[in-house]
Amino acid sequence: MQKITREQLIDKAVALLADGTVSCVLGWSKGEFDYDVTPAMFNNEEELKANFVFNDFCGVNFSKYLVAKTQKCEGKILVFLKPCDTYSFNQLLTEHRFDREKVYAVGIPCEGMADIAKVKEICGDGISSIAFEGEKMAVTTLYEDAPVMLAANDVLAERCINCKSKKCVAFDELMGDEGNVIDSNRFDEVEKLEAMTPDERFAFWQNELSRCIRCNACRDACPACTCEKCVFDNPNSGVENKSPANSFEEKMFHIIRAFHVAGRCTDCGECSRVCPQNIPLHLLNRKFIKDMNEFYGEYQAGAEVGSRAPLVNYTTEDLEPGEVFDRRDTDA
Amino acid sequence: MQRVGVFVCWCGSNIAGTVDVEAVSEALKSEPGVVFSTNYQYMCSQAGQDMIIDAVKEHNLTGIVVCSCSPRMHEATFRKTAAAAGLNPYMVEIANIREQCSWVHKDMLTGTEKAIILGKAAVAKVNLNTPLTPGESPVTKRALVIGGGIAGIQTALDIADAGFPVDIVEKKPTIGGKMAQLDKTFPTLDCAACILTPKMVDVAQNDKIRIFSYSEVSEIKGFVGNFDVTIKKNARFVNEDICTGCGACVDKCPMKKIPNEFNLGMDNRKAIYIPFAQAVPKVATIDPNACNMLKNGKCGLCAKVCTAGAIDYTQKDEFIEEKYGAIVVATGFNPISMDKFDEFAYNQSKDVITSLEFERLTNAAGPTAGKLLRPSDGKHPHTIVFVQCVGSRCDACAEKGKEYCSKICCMYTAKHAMLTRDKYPDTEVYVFYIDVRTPGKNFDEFYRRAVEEYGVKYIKGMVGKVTPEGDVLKVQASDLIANKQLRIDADLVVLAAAIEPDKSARPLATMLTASMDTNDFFTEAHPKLRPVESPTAGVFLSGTCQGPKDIPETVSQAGAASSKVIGLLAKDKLTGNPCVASSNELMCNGCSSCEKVCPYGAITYSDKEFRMPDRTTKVRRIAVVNPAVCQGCGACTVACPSGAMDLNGFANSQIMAEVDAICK
Amino acid sequence: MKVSYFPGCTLKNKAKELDVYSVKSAEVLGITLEEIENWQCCGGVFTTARDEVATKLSSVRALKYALDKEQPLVTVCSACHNVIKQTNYAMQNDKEFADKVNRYMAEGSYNGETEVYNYLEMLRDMVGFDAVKEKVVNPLKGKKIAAYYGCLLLRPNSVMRMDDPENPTIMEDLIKAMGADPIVYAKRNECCGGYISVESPEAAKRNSNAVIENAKAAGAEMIITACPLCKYNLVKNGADIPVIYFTELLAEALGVKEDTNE
Amino acid sequence: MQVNEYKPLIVAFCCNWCSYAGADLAGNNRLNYPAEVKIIRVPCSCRVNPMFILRAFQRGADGVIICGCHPGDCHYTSGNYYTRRRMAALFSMLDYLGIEKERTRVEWVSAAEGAKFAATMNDFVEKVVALGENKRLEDLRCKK
Amino acid sequence: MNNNSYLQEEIIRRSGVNPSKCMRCGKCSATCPAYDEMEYHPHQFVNMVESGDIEPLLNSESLYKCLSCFACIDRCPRNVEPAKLVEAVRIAAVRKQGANRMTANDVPRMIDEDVPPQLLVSAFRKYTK
Repeated sequence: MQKITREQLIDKAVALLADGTVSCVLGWSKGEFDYDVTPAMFNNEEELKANFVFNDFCGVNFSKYLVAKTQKCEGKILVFLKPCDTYSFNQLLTEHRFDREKVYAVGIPCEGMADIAKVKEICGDGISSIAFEGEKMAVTTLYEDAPVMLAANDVLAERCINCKSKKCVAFDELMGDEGNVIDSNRFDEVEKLEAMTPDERFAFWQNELSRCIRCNACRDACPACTCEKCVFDNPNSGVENKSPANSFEEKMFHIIRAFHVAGRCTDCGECSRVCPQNIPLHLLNRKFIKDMNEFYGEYQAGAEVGSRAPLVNYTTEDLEPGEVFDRRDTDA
Repeated sequence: MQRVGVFVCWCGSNIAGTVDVEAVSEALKSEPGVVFSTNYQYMCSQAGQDMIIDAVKEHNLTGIVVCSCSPRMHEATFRKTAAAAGLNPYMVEIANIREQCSWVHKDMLTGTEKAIILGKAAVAKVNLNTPLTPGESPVTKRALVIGGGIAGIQTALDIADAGFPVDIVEKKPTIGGKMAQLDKTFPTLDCAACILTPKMVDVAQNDKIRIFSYSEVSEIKGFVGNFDVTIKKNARFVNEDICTGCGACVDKCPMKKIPNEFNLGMDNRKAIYIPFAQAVPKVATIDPNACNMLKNGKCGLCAKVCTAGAIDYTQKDEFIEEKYGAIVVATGFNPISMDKFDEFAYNQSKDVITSLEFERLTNAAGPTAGKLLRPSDGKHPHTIVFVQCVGSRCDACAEKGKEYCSKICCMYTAKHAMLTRDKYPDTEVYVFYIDVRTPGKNFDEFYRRAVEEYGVKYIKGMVGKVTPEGDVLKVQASDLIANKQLRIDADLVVLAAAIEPDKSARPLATMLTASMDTNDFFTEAHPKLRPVESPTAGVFLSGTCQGPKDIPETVSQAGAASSKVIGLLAKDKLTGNPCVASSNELMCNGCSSCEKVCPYGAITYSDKEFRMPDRTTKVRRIAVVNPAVCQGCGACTVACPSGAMDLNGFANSQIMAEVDAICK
Repeated sequence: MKVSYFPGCTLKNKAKELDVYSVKSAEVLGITLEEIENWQCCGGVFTTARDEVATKLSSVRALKYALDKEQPLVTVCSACHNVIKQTNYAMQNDKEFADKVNRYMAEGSYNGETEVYNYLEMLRDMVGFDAVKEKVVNPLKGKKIAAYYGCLLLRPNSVMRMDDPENPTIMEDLIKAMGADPIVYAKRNECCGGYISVESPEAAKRNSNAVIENAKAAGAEMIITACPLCKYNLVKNGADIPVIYFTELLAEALGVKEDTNE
Repeated sequence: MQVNEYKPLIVAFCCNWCSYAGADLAGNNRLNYPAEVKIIRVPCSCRVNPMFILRAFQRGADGVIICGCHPGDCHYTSGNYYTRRRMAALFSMLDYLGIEKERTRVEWVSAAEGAKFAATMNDFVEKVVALGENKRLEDLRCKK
Repeated sequence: MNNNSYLQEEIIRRSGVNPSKCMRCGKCSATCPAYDEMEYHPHQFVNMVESGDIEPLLNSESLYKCLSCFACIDRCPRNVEPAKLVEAVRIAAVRKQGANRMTANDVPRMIDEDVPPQLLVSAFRKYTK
């Protein structure tokens, strides 16, 4: 359960609106269901009180929205950033994607977000409401009278179990502690795959990727995918394709996308969160991150503004592409 | 749709021997866009070229594919042919069916099959070719030389000699550099001042050359042919135009205890000073850190004695903006600090000195008027130990020193040893060496003379420790040939300190976007074939800023750099390579990925206003490629996440089309 | 502030002055030296061989002890300092070696986390020489004192990282802080002969004499050292000026020497 | 010789300044290598976009090799250093997806190394032939 | 060349030294305080290990003369670290059966009233297995 409350955030937003620091607020808004939280712009206290929410389903990373919103909004936008969002925020600043002056960022602590798929796994479908009671989550379904009580840990999203950092790396103001970078086990899953035979790996990925329906949700949620025009939408890129058809980019979509964001991906996990088919897309991004950490030294995209990503950098002593495999083979 | 003509060359039997040329021209007829296809014995011959020109006219061709030898051989030829036929020269593609087909495959069937595929790829590419026109940019006919040592002086004189104006920027109050501090020069032993000072006078008197002394480059913008440079002229508190260099102010200045940089601190100068008698420009400079008048307004003696009225305590730093077509870097070197090498007791005894200090001690204009005297007590040294390679040739993992050989030390040490023995035959001179490296005209002969005629004791080995005790320096060293540890009581120890690029070079390289190696030496465009050019177009390298060099090498490199500059300035316009990158502003994110990988600094950013479909406007940061600077490597095209960046002549779609054609 | 303290074998008998004055002086300067329980001798010299494990265990145990107490580890004796710092460095940088060592570690594994300070470094980096100066009650005015570093304090520099190995100033700065005049001489970082005095006393004598002569020629009236073996060699080989531990001088300057003299 | 001998399809990207010239030299010296190797000329190895490589595989290539100047010798000073990083990352990713690592390679071939070019191609083709046809990347999304 | 490549490899592995980095400047021997006691000097250790000529070193008194003062390590411009080679060879020698150079019986003759324990420990560490 989150330590910071909806009321605290609303108070903060109202105060900042009132003293003119910001002119609008980018925040989480009630959706159709309690677990269905969507991003929205709030202009005043009434709107905030009516629809602003903050709970374990507020996983949306707002950084990306700033690219478009800062262009449209007069005055400053207030944005609440969880630690992992702050990395995306910095990365977008590194890429000059929005004007820092137009944003008032409030860093907030995050206790980890819930994965609705996990909730459904336990409680089944037909969830009618979810309420938060103390440390527990009370899930009411259409089929049961009594709500099922869940502990946060039971339904914690994978990306939060393997949280890499509770540290807010960018903010104008902080609510709660600044937090620390933590040792996570986020590469364990990648290592498991690496330990498989090529055949097993191929089978794994074929199984996962075959479920893709090319809905583009991963791309649309990804804070690294803010291109003015995506190569997959561009008829001149040679890889354009918008519908699932048996053509080139269809099969390569996820590889190309992963490569495009390599070195820029902060491992926020939005891609996997939004995937309606539950494809573990973060395992592609983490592979790149893990490799680049091992080959070229630790690098965390977004840890600071202006850093130079491994793929737009080099040393004369870098290892050869062939040595990548020699290294692994000798390790094994 | 293009109208493509295909021309298959037999190259006598070179191609036709393993490739069925008839089958190739026939097969390519049915490729998309191909309206004409033929083959001929020698496409590159006049008859072959005429055949192409005729076909272009007859069939209204818009693109040409020549299946022939390597494009490295005749691409230029066929581009000219296309131009002669009225086509854009970049509407030509070559399928390499000789070096990469007929010559490597023995079987006719295989060869023909492959030649057809290579032809198809070329057709697929030419279908997407667009006419390209090389950009042109004007050339500002003025050169900037940064650094006024012998390298900069020689470069400036040579450029001026060709009739182009040159500016020299020198951060010290005078030009002359390290060479002005030297005594004699190897291997001829003529005095440095005798050969350098006339050149300095030439510079001063040359009406094509302007000297900005006591000045630094503070900003560089622009590109080859069109650099905009800001020069910061530090306030010297003396009006250069009026000062006659008479020295009356220096005589009267009461601040006497300022360490004299020119003599490496071995004697003192005044707060107002002229570095040495032959300085150019010969004007005084006030050291603001030492002058009482400038520090607390008390004194003003120099102004009183200056009959010319040149002293100006209110002078401010001045910024001068100038345009240049070419920039020559001649920032030179310095000996490294000996602080980390105190096993030689440099910081513990005045009688342990560097070789450059030794130059001043033997120089007639130096602190001892050329008499070799110990700095500590002014006595004649009777035993002198020279130590070679101090800080040179060190392992990268060692705690101190440089990895490279400093190149000049073996020769100047031989010179010092020889001159000492010549002037003071009662002096014992030891030289401890690891290797004696004397490649160069008359160099080894010179070193042998030091040994054989002058009796200098060369000992293979290194000094391990110098212990000052009383008035002797106890030198502990190894003699590897005799397999002995030697202990010598010396009066003077001279360290051949490694040399390193001047500290101003690194920020300058950043301003120039010129690359440097890990030692901060400037990198040349090609180590063998373009040794005086930086990879950044319009930037040239002269002297030790590029690597350790002696005077003859420096002067010849200065000449080479100047001839490159003259070649550039002689042009009225620069014609670029049209195969450069360009960014589609509608797709550009302005993310700076491309800029980071560009080795030439060809990419800059600007904010541009876009009108949106909903009639609002939006200001976006977009990348702009300067075609005069871009060399067309394409690194940026892959770094670009949105695909906004593409390369003319090797566009994403073109290469993709080639891949498709090859892979069926 | 409290730190873990490794005294070492000699400090408990022949070099008691080094031990007692260290503890007393530190106390005045606000640092409590907490002696490690059940410490074992460091072995006197560090073996650079990567396959020598057993001889380095006592150092690792001391380091681990400090880690568990979350304290830096302070040594006074140059030899202990050298052995422990080099061992710590090996634990940080030689994984193969560290793995071998950790197989013997009943106390739990250790990977070089502890920070090791020599007493002099403690004075410089934790206390500060300015603070030392303020606490001086008996300034040693006009005394010409030569610091003798020997070999173990400074080398190998890549590991010890204490000061410039060829031109150190840490002891000279301490001498200045105590109000005396430091004498700089070239042999201050040359070996006294060390344990060679067992094998060839003549060689030890030659080395020690060279140090003494060089210090005297530079005008020294007294030599201070941090190493019992250095002191032994210099004294045994006929030093005709006093050779004492720097801590003794420090205690005197800080005014705590008398109460320890029973 | 077998009639139905498997012929792989190999795409080689060669930089204009070193490797393409090295390939020309192999021709000048009449050094044989399999005709299955088809060369695409690029100004610098750093011009090779991973999309080209994936496209080749998708269109039926069995192996893709990128040749450039030796590190330190790049005509554009640093292009091949970027190639080295990009391809190390991409090839490791393909391997992670189960695409055999022998199907991808980066090799530095100078303009003087005609023999190395031919030997490299012979070796590369041999390794690809040993693996057989490349179906994997094409099939990555389609479960049979 | 002799056939001591196993021993050579062992010495190189134990010391972590790459003797081929040596450029023959002799600074190690120039700085060595025990030079006069040694039959083979520091630079010779480096060169002999490099060429596999280890037997003479194993049997040389020089092994016990090195003071481990690390002057050669710090002052070597090539970062060769000769003292580590001396140490590695010495260990090879004292690890041989019965090759201890010093025993407890030797102690009384060495002791005088001022001898610090440090001296004895160090000597034992150096001269025995």
